[in-house]
Amino acid sequence: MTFIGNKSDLRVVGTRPVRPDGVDKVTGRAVYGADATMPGQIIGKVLRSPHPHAKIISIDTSKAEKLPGVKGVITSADIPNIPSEEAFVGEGPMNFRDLSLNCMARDKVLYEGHVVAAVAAINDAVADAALKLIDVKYEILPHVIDVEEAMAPGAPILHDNLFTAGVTPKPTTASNVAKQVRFTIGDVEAGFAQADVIVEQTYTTAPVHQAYIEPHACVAAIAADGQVLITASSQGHFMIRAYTAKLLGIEIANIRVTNAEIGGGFGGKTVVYLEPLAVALSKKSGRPVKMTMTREDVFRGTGPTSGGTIWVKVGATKDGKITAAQTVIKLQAGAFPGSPINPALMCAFAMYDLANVDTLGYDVVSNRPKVAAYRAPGAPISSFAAESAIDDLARKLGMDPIDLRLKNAAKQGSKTVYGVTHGVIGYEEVLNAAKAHPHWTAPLGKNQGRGVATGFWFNIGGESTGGVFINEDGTASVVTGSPDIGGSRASMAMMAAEVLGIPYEKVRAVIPDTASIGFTHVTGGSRVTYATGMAVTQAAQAVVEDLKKRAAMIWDISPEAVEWKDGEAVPAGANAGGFDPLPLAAIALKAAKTGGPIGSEISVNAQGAGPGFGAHICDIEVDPETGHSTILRYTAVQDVGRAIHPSYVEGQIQGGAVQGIGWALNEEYIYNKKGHMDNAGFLDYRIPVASDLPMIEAVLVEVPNTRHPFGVRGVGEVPIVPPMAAVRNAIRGAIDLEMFHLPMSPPRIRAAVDAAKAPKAAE
Amino acid sequence: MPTVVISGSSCRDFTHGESEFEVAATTFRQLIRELEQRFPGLGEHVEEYMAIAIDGVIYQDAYHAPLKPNSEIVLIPKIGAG
Amino acid sequence: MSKIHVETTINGEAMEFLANPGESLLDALRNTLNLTGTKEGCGSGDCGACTVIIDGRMTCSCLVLAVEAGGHEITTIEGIAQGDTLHPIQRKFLENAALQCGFCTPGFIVATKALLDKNPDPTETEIRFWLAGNLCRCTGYDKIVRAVQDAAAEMRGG
Amino acid sequence: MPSLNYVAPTTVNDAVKILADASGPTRVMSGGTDLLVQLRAGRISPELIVDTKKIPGIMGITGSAAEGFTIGAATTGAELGDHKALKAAYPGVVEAANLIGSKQVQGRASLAGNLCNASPAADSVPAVVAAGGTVTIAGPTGTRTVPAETVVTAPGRTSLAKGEFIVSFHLPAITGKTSDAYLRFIPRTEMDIAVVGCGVSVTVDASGTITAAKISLGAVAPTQVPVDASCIIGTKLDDAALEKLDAAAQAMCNPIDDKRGTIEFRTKVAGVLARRTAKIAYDRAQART
Repeated sequence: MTFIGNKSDLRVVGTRPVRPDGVDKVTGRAVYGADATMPGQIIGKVLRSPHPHAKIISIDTSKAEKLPGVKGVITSADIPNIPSEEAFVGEGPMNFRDLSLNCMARDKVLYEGHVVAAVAAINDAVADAALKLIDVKYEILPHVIDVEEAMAPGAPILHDNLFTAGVTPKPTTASNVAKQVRFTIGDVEAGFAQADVIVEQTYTTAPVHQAYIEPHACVAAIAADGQVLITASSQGHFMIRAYTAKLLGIEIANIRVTNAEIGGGFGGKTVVYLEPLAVALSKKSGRPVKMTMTREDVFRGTGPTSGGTIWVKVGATKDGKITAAQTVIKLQAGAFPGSPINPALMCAFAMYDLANVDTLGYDVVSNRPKVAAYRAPGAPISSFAAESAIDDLARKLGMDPIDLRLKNAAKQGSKTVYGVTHGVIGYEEVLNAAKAHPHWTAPLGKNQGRGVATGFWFNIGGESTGGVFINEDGTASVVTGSPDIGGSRASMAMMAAEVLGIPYEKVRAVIPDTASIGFTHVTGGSRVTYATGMAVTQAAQAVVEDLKKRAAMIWDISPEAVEWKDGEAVPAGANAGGFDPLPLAAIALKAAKTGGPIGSEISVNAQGAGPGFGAHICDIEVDPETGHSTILRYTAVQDVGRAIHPSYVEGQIQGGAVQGIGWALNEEYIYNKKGHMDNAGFLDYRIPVASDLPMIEAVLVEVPNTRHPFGVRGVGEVPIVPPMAAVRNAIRGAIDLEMFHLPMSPPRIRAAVDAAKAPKAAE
Repeated sequence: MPTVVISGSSCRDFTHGESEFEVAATTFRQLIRELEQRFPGLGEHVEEYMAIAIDGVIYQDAYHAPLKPNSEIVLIPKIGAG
Repeated sequence: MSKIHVETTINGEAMEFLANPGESLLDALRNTLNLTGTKEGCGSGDCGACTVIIDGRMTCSCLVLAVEAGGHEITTIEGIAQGDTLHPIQRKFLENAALQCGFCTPGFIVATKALLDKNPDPTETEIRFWLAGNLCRCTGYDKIVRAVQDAAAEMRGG
Repeated sequence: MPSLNYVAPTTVNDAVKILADASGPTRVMSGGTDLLVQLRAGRISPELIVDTKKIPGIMGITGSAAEGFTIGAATTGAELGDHKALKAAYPGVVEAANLIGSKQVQGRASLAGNLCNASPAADSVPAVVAAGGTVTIAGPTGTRTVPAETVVTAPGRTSLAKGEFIVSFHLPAITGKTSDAYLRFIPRTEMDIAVVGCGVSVTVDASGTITAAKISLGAVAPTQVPVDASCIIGTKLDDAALEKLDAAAQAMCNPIDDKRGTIEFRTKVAGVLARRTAKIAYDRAQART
């Protein structure tokens, strides 16, 4: 593919126009999941298990069914009992039987909030009353929440058919450890032998929720002929279609999904929870069924990302050359296997050019909601530990932490622990930009500290479809299969306008339903601007080629004699003939005479997305008496390849950084002894509020990704990787305390302060 | 012939520990068939769960991806994301 | 008990509707009056997505009974723009890219209107504390705060 | 489904009669910010909600620093914050009321609601108690006025009898160099429930010696707890006095371990806040002329 991303040539890419869906979103007109309706719809609600682990002895729905106004009640008996089937889907490996069991428990409930039944009724009040009339008999089983406890001998076993994969010989007894994986290069023992300084420590992180502000919602209807209509808010309407088909045994051609506007996802809306139930309820009731989660449902019933325990050991020579790095990571998968253990291991040290690395990981189930993807799944967890250890190493060596990283920085040709050799990457550029930033050398006051940390994410490509169609008046319509979660309609229209050579305002982008455009993977993995952008760009380029042919036809000269410049066809040279330029609009007007409608739809499976790197600098002030931390200043530097719409690129970085700050300081799932989540709401699940934060300065470094026509790298995930270690390292700078556990909440910091004062300090 | 490098444990289970070997293949598709022949199950495993990096560039699904005679091919887990 | 007849003024227009005694104003706005621009993010007053202005004071419509609306003046996101002319706050949110998913945006815009009506020249700190009851998970608040500053400046100027 | 009824009486007597005659579970509503959350969560299922806001005088502030203030029971925190004279006379009470929930919540939330919800962590309670506030309660047998600290008897429990509800709060006239302050500790900067709250009122003489003080802690015991102020009376709030106050505050703590804080953390922070709040109140009192 030809690279057309040279900054000097760009007119539209790199500017900051208003997004096409903007006005609807500032006036309240945009239709999100819970705003969608269907004629004659009724209300669907679910019954959730009060127990974290129990056998379902019986479910009696007869009383509920008799309640006036109840139109249908379903249990697992109404959902196909599908066999175990593993597949790799957009967001990672997935077992569809597990997905089915997660939507509706069959024999056992595996976490508090696990769905056991659902009702459809004429209104909320009747539906609520019906839920109270469903009689479920449970045999309560011992439960386990913590990852270490789940791995311990004698722990309650969640799945008696789960045997640890990846160990030889194959185990014969069931375990909560679903999988063991290892990535190794070189010889860490030899590496540590060469080290003058070694840092070794164990860290823990808490599970955190994506906490999108819009709760899951959908409305679905199945007709007598089996055709299904679904409107839902998700990161992929093709994903909703595929999973609903799979779980209910419906042919894909019989399902059409319209994507409502999505109120945030961050990975959490890449799986189904409600849609199959809504369809099953519609089948039972013969009515369209609307389902909407409450905020409590979202916390108890949907997937956060894993918490984990991370042991890290890093060694270096006196001059700061890292000789070996090693980690052992245990991640909570929740009730079913599938924590992001692979990327956690792969990303931990991906920022460094290391000869000897050994990473070992465990995927562990426990009685919590099944984890879902969350921004750079796995990487923030392992990087918190790794980047904290690197910082402690720098202190031991008496080296500037950025210099230490520069000395060991991954560059083109560096080999990663998972074997891949880095191509053109911007990590050194990012580190140098951070070091040169005035923030790095600004003065600090009492109880104030500065921390730096860096992060890596692969970014992905994958399957996308994009179309560009020229309208009769010379304007253009862009269609893609990627739900717009943060301004991608704007960047798609910008790339098309750039190629067509017409103003951005002449191009409108929309996201049609699953029957109206080719398959497109979820909006996730920082893939949309890269992969879908590639499809749109290629479609626009195909249109330009066609426009040249049409102009040639109008001028009656050979197509080779036509060039496309600034939205007009012009003769290639003097001997091509003395024609006045033909603007796009003039060619569009003659479309019928020159071969009919002008447009192109291109489907790609984009490969080789360019990895992204970031470096964050955080200033913090700690109140040693209360343990309260205040973020004073925050700068996030990132290689973005090429920013199509810089404002939305900055927004991704600022938003990701702040999610990381919340992860670092206050966010956590709090379980009581009964295995119930104690803080299932925004009051006590404490995400950052506006007054907690300063401005977040996003510094865009552009090292173009040569595999994308405009040089795009994914940007959405890298920014959540560095913050936890950056905050932790800043706290260490402020009050000289080494923190090892997330969140670094006020009680934890105060306890660490007291422990440090006490003789034989130990956290 | 292109060299195949295995860094993760999930594939080594199929190769009985072998972590570097040559294969006669000129495309991703041929590679998968070669692997299946040499190490029964590995080809299928790669097909379902693995991506390959050809000289540093990651291909998640791409039968047509060309392999050069001196290419280094690394088998890695497919990457998803949020 | 049977529904209660409520007469109120919403976005300058006299409105009548029937509400159950326990029904929230948020549910009445969304389900009965079809004013779905006001969003529900939590239903417990912790996220601000359902912010409306009642008699000049902003509040969470999920914390108000629909029947309490009787005789009061209510402004929702649908009443911020004048016809097809956007309010400066709405324009500045767009120009500053102060929204990503846009779900929290109506609440932020209504809350910002209430702030600037009361304090035309707020400091960054005043803006951040005023908007602390509005959660945004996408933006990190940076561009939202800038949009508010930008809108305030324009409104003072003109 | 038990049906729910809503009434909005327009006189105190009507309200008292309705409350007294009510057969089923009944809730008095002023701001409603706690009520609606509990209703939705199914934690309460009243058959009758009595909205007091249509009663004349139930909202609004009268009086002055010289004669004391009367605050209608349903007056919102936002109104308190906008009342310059009240803010000048009782900065602590106003800052406490303005910490209840978000700015949105302050558009509704009232002192009466915050008190009668009977949460140990209510922000306004320690402030009102420290300020020497009293409440006037209307009921079948007429009205009675009691110290604010006597209303809440346990978490979720009050001393109000059937048919009774609060009509107003009173803050005494400011005599001499007296002022107050309220501080709370929360993990974030806003939107959290107090992990510890502390209200302090201090009177100083011309020399800056403390002649009277009242201190109340929130969220460290089943109800607000008073702290013996004798350790700072007669002092100029020097470091020694502050240390004694810290210890005295910690001694009064009987908190729980929960999602918001540990026993150890709450106890230590109670001491810290007592010191810091007293200092602010002392400086404000000193600044009085």
